[in-house]
Amino acid sequence: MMDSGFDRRDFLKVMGWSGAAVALSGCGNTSIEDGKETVVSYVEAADYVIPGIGVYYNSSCAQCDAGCSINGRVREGRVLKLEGNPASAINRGKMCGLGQAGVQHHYNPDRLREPLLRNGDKGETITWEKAYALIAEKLKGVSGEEIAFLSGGVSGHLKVLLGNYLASFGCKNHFVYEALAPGVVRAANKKAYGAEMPRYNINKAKVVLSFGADFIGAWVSPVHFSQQYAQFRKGVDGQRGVLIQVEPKMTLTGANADRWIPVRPGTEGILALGIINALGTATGDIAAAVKGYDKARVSKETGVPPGQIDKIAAILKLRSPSLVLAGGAAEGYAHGSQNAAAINLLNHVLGNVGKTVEAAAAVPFPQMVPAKGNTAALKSLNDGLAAGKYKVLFNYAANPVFTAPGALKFKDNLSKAGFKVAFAHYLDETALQADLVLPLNSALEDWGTQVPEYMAEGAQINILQPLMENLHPNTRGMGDILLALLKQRRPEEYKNYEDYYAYLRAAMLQNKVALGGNGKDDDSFWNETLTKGIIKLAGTTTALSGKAGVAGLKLPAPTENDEQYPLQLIPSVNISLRDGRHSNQPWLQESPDPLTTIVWDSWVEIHPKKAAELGIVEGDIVEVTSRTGSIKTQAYLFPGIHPDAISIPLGQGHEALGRYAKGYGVNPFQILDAVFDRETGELAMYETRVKVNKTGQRVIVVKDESAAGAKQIREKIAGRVSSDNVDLSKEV
Amino acid sequence: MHRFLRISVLLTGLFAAVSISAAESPQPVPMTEDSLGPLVEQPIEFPHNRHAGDADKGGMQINCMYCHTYARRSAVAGIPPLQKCIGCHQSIESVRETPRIKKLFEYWDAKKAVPWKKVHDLPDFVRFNHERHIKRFIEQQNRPFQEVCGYCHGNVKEMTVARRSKALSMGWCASCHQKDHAVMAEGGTPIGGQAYWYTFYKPQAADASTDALKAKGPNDCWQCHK
Amino acid sequence: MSVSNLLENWSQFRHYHPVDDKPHDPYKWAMSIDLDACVGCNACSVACYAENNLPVVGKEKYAHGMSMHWMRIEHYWDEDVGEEGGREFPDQGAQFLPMMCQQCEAAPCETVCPVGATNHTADGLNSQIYNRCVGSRYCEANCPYKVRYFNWYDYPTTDNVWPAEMTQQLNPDVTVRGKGVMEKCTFCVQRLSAAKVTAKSEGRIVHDGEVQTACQQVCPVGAISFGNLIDPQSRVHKQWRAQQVELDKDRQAKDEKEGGTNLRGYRILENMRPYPSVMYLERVRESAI
Amino acid sequence: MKDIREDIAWAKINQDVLKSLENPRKLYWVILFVAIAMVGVAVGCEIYQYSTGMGVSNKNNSHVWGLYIATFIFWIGMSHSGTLLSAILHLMHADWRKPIYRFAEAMTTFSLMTAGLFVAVHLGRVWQIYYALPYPNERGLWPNFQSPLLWDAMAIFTYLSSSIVFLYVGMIPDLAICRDRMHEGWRKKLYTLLSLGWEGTDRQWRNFRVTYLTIACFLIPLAVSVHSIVASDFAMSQQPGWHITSFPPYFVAGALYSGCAAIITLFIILRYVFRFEEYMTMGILKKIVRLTFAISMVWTYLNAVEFASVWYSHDQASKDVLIQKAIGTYAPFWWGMMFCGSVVPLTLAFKRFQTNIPVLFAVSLLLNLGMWLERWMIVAPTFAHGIYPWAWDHDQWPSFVQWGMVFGSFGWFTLLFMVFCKVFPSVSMYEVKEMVYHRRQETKKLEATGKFATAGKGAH
Repeated sequence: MMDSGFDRRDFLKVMGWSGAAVALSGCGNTSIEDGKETVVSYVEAADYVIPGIGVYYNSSCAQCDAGCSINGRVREGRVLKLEGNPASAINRGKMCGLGQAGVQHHYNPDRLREPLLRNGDKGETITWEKAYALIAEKLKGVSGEEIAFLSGGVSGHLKVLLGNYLASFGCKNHFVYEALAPGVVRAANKKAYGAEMPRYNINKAKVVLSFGADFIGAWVSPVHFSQQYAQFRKGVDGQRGVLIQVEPKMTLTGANADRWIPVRPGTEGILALGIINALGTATGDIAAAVKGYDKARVSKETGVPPGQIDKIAAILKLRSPSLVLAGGAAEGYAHGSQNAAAINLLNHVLGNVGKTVEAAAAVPFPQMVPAKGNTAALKSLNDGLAAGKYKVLFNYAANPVFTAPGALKFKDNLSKAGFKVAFAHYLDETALQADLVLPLNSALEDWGTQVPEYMAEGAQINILQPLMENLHPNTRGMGDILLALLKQRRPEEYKNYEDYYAYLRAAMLQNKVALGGNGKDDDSFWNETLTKGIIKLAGTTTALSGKAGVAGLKLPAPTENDEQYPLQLIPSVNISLRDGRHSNQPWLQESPDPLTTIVWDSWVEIHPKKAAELGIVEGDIVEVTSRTGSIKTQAYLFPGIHPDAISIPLGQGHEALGRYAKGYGVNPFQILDAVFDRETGELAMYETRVKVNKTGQRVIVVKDESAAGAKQIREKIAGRVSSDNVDLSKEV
Repeated sequence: MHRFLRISVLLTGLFAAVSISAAESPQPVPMTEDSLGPLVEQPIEFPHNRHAGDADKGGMQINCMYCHTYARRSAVAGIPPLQKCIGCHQSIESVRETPRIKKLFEYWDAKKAVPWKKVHDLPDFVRFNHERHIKRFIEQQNRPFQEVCGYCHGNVKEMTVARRSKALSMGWCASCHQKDHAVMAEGGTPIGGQAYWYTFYKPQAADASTDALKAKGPNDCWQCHK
Repeated sequence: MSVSNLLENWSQFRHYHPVDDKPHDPYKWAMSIDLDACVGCNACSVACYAENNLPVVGKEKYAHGMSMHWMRIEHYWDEDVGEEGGREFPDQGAQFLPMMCQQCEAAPCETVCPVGATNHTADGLNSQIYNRCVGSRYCEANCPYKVRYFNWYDYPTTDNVWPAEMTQQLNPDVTVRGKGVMEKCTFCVQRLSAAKVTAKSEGRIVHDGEVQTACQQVCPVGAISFGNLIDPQSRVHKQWRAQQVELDKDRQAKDEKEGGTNLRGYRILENMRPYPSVMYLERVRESAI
Repeated sequence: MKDIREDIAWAKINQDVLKSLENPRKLYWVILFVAIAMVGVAVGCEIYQYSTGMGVSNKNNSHVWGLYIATFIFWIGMSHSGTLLSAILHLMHADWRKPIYRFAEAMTTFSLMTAGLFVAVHLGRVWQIYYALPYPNERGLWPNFQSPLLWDAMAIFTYLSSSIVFLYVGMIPDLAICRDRMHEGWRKKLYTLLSLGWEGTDRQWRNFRVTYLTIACFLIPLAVSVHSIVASDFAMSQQPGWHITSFPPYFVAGALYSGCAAIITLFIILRYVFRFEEYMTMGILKKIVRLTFAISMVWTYLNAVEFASVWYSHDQASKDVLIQKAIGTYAPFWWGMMFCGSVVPLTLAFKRFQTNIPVLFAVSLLLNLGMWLERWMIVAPTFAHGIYPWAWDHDQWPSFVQWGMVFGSFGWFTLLFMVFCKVFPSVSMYEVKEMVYHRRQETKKLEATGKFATAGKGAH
C-alpha cells in the first residue's frame, strides 16, 4: 500500500457509503427505503481506496511508553480498529487492551475542541492566533529561570523541537514527570549493569524470579514481555520455564506465577540477600555482605518460610540461566534503591548478566532518545512552585494535580505560578487549573516520531501518522504548536517549514543515509518509511559495564508495627487504567480487573484473615486513613495480598476528564505520604501506612465474578495438569 | 350427518387446502408496476440511457462497470468519483453547455462531492455482495453484463435516473438462490456449504455420468445477515 | 419454502450433525485456547468490543448483570484457597479462562428458538440472526455456558452508548443490535465471509492463517488459535489431532485410558453433548517449585 | 346431603338464573372499576417496558426469564378446571357438575386469554411476534418446528378456540331461554343472534347432544396435551431442575389442582352474590372439595417423585438446584409453596371443613397462591444456580414492572369474568332442569323415556 503523505490527506476524508454507512437502526428498519439516505462519493479517489474495503495504515501506539507499532484499519476515512504491526520487534502484531482503546481516545466525546482562555472560573473560546499572541506577550521580559515546562515522557522530533524552544529563551527547567516510572530501578540498573534499561530475555531464562515486576500487566513493555513469557512457558530445550513472583500484593504476573510468595512489604531486598546466602556460591565481599542473612533471620524478617527460601535457591542453582527482576513492589520504599541493588546483585551472583540481561541498542541520535519521566522531577518542580519561582508554566501530557501525592499539596502550589498554559486532549484536573488551554490532536490524527525507552532487538524509531483527518477542525498537533511558538522566537530558522509535517519530512530526509535510506530518492524513501511505520536501525550498543558491588548496600530492618497506622498501603497499578490518564475510555472502564473482575470503581483489597479481624465483609464501605488524608471506598476480600497490607488500584477517582471518568471510584494518590527514596529522590509509593475503619454502609460490588466466588464447582471448567505429565515443547 | 360438524369439517379442510397450496406455490416475483420503487429526485438527473443505452437508441453502450467500477472488487458497487465524470466530459465539447453538465462542473470546481440519493437501499442488516455475483455470472459464466446487472437492477439502460424495478425482498433473493446453478468442476467455486435451514436443499449431482454438481446459491442466513 | 420440502427434509432440520459421515465441507471453523499461555490480560475482550460493536453498558447496568462482553475472562482460585483448613494464600496463582460462545455442533440454543433465529451454518458455526430474533430468550435459558447476551435496552439510541463521535468507530461490517435481540460471539463471521469471498473468487479454499478472529489477532501470548478443522494443514487441526480430541465424541477415548492421560486438551461440559467447537488446553501446574 | 332439591319448579330455575342478568348493584361497578384500574397498571407497565426495553423488568443475562413465564403457566393451569368439569365429568355422567360447569368453562376461556397475553409481554420484540406463525410469507421462512415454544403457541391457540366453541355451543339452549324472556333491547338482539334460532325441537336436541359430546371428547386430550407441552418447555431443555421426565404429568396435575381451587373460590363468590344456594348446594361443593383434595394428594405425590428422581440421579447440578431451592435465596417461597400446596389441603380431609364456607374460601385462595409460587419456583432457581457457576446469580429480584404485570393479569381476568356473569347465564338452566328431573325420576323410580322431549319443551 503505497501512500505519500500529501495526497493521502485528501483520502482521509470521512465518506458515507451505502454498504458502509453506520446504521444505528440495526434491527429496526426492516423495509427498503429508496431515496432516503445520501451517498457521498469521492471527488477524486486513489485506486487503492475502494468503498467497503478497509485500508490499513501503520502508525504507533501512544497509549503508553512501550512504543508498540499499530496498524489502523481505515474505511471511508474513518479509523475503525487498531491492530498490531507484525513488523515491530516490540509487539510483533500483538496489542494490549489499553492500546486497542486508542480509538476511544480519538473519538472521545469529551475531547477539547477549541483553545480556551480562563475568564474567572470559566473558559472562553479564543482563536489560535490570539492564543499564540498571548503566549508571546506573557513570555515577554521573562527570564528563562522563570519559565518551567512540565511534560510527560517525550522522545523523537517532538523532544528536539521542545528542546529548541526552551533553548530559545535559555530555559533549563524542563521537568519530565511520569507518575509510574521505574525511576529507582533505572538508577539501580545503571549502577549494576551500566545501563538504565538493559534488555531482559525472559524467553531465554529457565527460571524467572521477579520481585514485584508486573511485566505481564503494566511494567515497562508488557506486550513484548508477554510474548517472551509465552515462549518461556513453552520452555527452553524442553524445560518449561518456572516463574516465581515475590510481592506483597498479587499482580497479574503474580497470578500467573508457579509460585507466588507474599513477602512482608519492604523486605524484598532482605529476601534477595537471603537467597544469595542460601545459594552459597557468592565469594569475596558479597559473601561477607550476605553472611548475616541466614535463613532464620531472613525468614523471620520477610515472613517467608525457610523451606521456601531453600527451594528457590535450589531451583535457581539447578536451572540456569535464570533471570531476576526488580519491579514496582521492590523499589517503592525509602530504601528502594537498596532493595533494587540487592536484587540486581542476585543476577550477578547467578551469572545472568550477559545471558538473560543484555545490553540494549540505542538510537544513534542522542537528541531523540526519550526524556524519561520520573517522580523526582515532580518534587523539584513542586518546590519551585512553592517558592513562587515560575512566572510561566507549560504543561503537556502530564496530570500532576491528579497524580501527585496528596502530601505535596501540588494543586495549591500550582496556583502560585503566574501564567499556566496547558496543551491537553481533555480538560483534566491539571488543565482545569490552567489559564490557557490548547486542544491537541489525538495520536491518530497527528504526525510524529517516537523512540521507545525499552528496545526489543536492535533500535527502532516509530512513525506516527494520521489515520484520518482531524475529527475536530480546531485541534492541532503538539508538533505544529511548538513549531508555531518557535517561529515566534526564531522566525528565520523555521520559516521554510510550513508545518510540523514539513519539518518532520525534512528532518528525516536530512538523515536519510543514517536512517538506512541510502541511495533511495527522497519520495520513495519517505513513502516507504510511512508505509512501514517503523525505521529499524542497528543502533549503538555499549556493553554492560556494571560491577557486582556491595558497597553501600545496607538494608534497614523491617519497620516494626505502627500502632496508629497498622497497615501498609499498596497503590496497585491496574493493567488498563495505569496512572489514570485513560480512565475516560469506556472500554477500559468496563473491562474487568483480571483478579477481582470489578468494573467502573475502586476497591480496597483486604486479606480475608485480616478482614475477619476487622469484621469487614465484601462490599463494606471502609475509610482508609493515612497521615496525609483519607478516602472511602468498598472493601473486597482478596486472598492474594499480605495480611499486613491493603491495596487500592490507581487511576480512578477523577474529578474531571469527562463523563466516563468523572466521579467513579477514589484516587489513592491523594492519601500518599511524601516519602522519597534516599538515593534517587524518587517517590516511595509503598511507604504510606494507613488504618481502616468501617463506615457502616455497605454496597453490592459491581463485578463480573458470580455468587460462586471464582470457584469451580462440579464440572471441570479450567483444567489443570501437573508439569510432570506434559512436555510442552513437543506440542503443536 | 350433523350440520355443525359438516360445516366445521368443511371449513377446516378448506383452510388447510388453501394454505398448503399457497405454501406450495413458488414465491411470486413481483414485476408489476407497484413493485417499482419510488421516483428518486437526484441532484443531477443522470441519463443512464444516454450512457449505457443501445446505439440505435442513441446510447453509448458503456459497460456498467466502467463507472460503477467498485462492483467487481467490493461488496458495494459505489458511485464513481466525480473525477471520473469529468475525465470524459471535459473533452466532450458537444454537451459542455447543457445544464446538467454545467451543474456537474460546478461541483467539480467547488471540489464538492455530488450528494446522490440511494436508489437500491437495502435494510441495514442485509449485506449484498456485488463482487461475488459479478465474479460468478460475468467472469465465470461469461454472461452479458447488462443481463447480469439487470437481474437485480432491471433494465437501467432504458432509464434516465435509475429506479428500483425488482422487489429486492428476501423471498425474491431466495427464489433465485434456490435455482440450480451449475458449479464448474475445476477452477469453479467450491460447492461446500449449500444447505439451507429453511429449504434444506443440499447440492446434488445433476447426472451420475459427470460429477458436475448443481448447487444453489450460498444460503445460510449468515451469508447476508451479520 | 414449501410444505413438501419441509416434510421431505425434516431430518435435516439441524443438518450436518457431527455424527454425519462427512460433517462439514469445505469448512469447519474451530478454536483452541491454551490456558497455560493465557495470562488473563483482557486484550481479547477489548478487541472484541472494537470489532463487533459491543455496547458499553455502564456501571449501573453492569451491576444488574447486563454486561455485553461476548468474550469474558473468568478467573479461578484453587479449590482449597481460603477454605477451612485450606491454604491461606493462592500461592500457586490463579487460573484464567476466556469464555465465549463455544459454537456447539449440537447447540442446545438452536433447537429451542421458536423462530429459528439461531441455527447451524454449513461451516459448523452457530449463527445468530438479529433481525429474525423475537427475543424469547429461550436460547440463553438453555445455554449451558450462559454466553449469550441480550439487548435489555436500546443501547444505540435511547441509551446513547455511542455519542455522535463514537458512532464513527462502529464497524460497518457488523450490524448494530437494537433493543430486544439476543447476540453472542460469532467467531468474527464478517471476517470469515470476507476471506471466503476472496478465496471463492480465486477458486480455492481459505488457507490457514488467512483469516484471524479479533481475539486471536490481538492475544499477546498467542494463546488462541483458530482455523479450519477439516483442513489437515491448519494449526487447529493439528492441535486437535495431537490432543486426541474428537469433535463428534461426547467422551474422549484418551480419558477412558488407565491412569488417565498426559494430554492437555479438553472441552468444557462435553458430557452434556453440545459438541463444542472450542478446545481448551489445561493449565500446567509446576511441580518443580 | 342432597346435591339439589327435587321440587324446584323449572320456571323458578329460569327466574333465579335470569335474575343474575339483571342490572347489577353498586358494588358490582365498584369491583369492575377496580379490575379496570388493575388492568390499567399492567398496561402502564407494558408501555413503559415496550418503549424502554426488557431491562426495566430487571432480568439479566444469566437470569433471562421471570414472573411472566411463571404467571403464564399459572393461568394455563387455571384453564384446566373448566374442561375437567364440563368435559371429563360430562363423559363420566357425574351430573352434579351441571350447575357449576358453565362458569368453570368461562374461567377456562378467560384464563387462556390472560395466559396468551403473557407470551406477548415476555417477548423482547413483541412487534415481531408474527415471525412465530407458520404462514406463507414473502421471506420464505418457516418458524422452527423443533421449538417447544412454538408447540406452546399452537397448542394454546387450538385450546382457546375450541374451548370458546365448547362454551358457546353448551350455552345455546340457555341463550334461547334468555331470548324468549327478554324484553326488547340490545340484549334481546344479542341473544336472538347467538341462539341461532334454537327451537328446542327433537332434531335440534339430537344434533346438539352429539355435537356437545364430540367437542367434549375432542377437548379432553387437548387439555392434557396443552399442559404437557407447556411442561416440555422446561423438560425439553438441558437445565438442571427443568430437565425432568415427570414434568408433563406433574404440570397437568398442578393445572387441575389450581383449577379446582379456583372453582371453589368462584363457586363461593357466585353462590353468595347471586344467591344460588339452591343450585350451588353444599352437596356439590363437598364433591368439588373432595376432588380437589384428591388432586392435591396426586400433586404432592408427583412432587415427591420429582425430588426423588433428582435426588437419586447422577445429575449433581440438579441436586444442587434442589438444595438451593430448600436453603437458598428462594427458600421462603419454596417452603411457602410446599406448605400451601401440600399441607393446607389436608384441612379439606376433615368433614367439618368440607362445608365450612369461610374456611374453604381461605383455603382455596391459599392453594392458588401455592400453585403460583410453584410455577415461580420452577422458573427462577434454575437460573440462579445453573450449570455454569460463573453465571450464578442469587440476588435477582423482579422489578415493579413484572409485579405490576402479574397484578394486572388478575384484574384482566376479573374484568372478563364479571362481564360474562352479567351478560350470560353463569348457571346452565337446561342442565339443572335435567338434573332436577333425573333426581325426581330416580326417587319416584319411574321410567324417564319419552319424557325427555317434554323436559326439553319445558324449557320454554
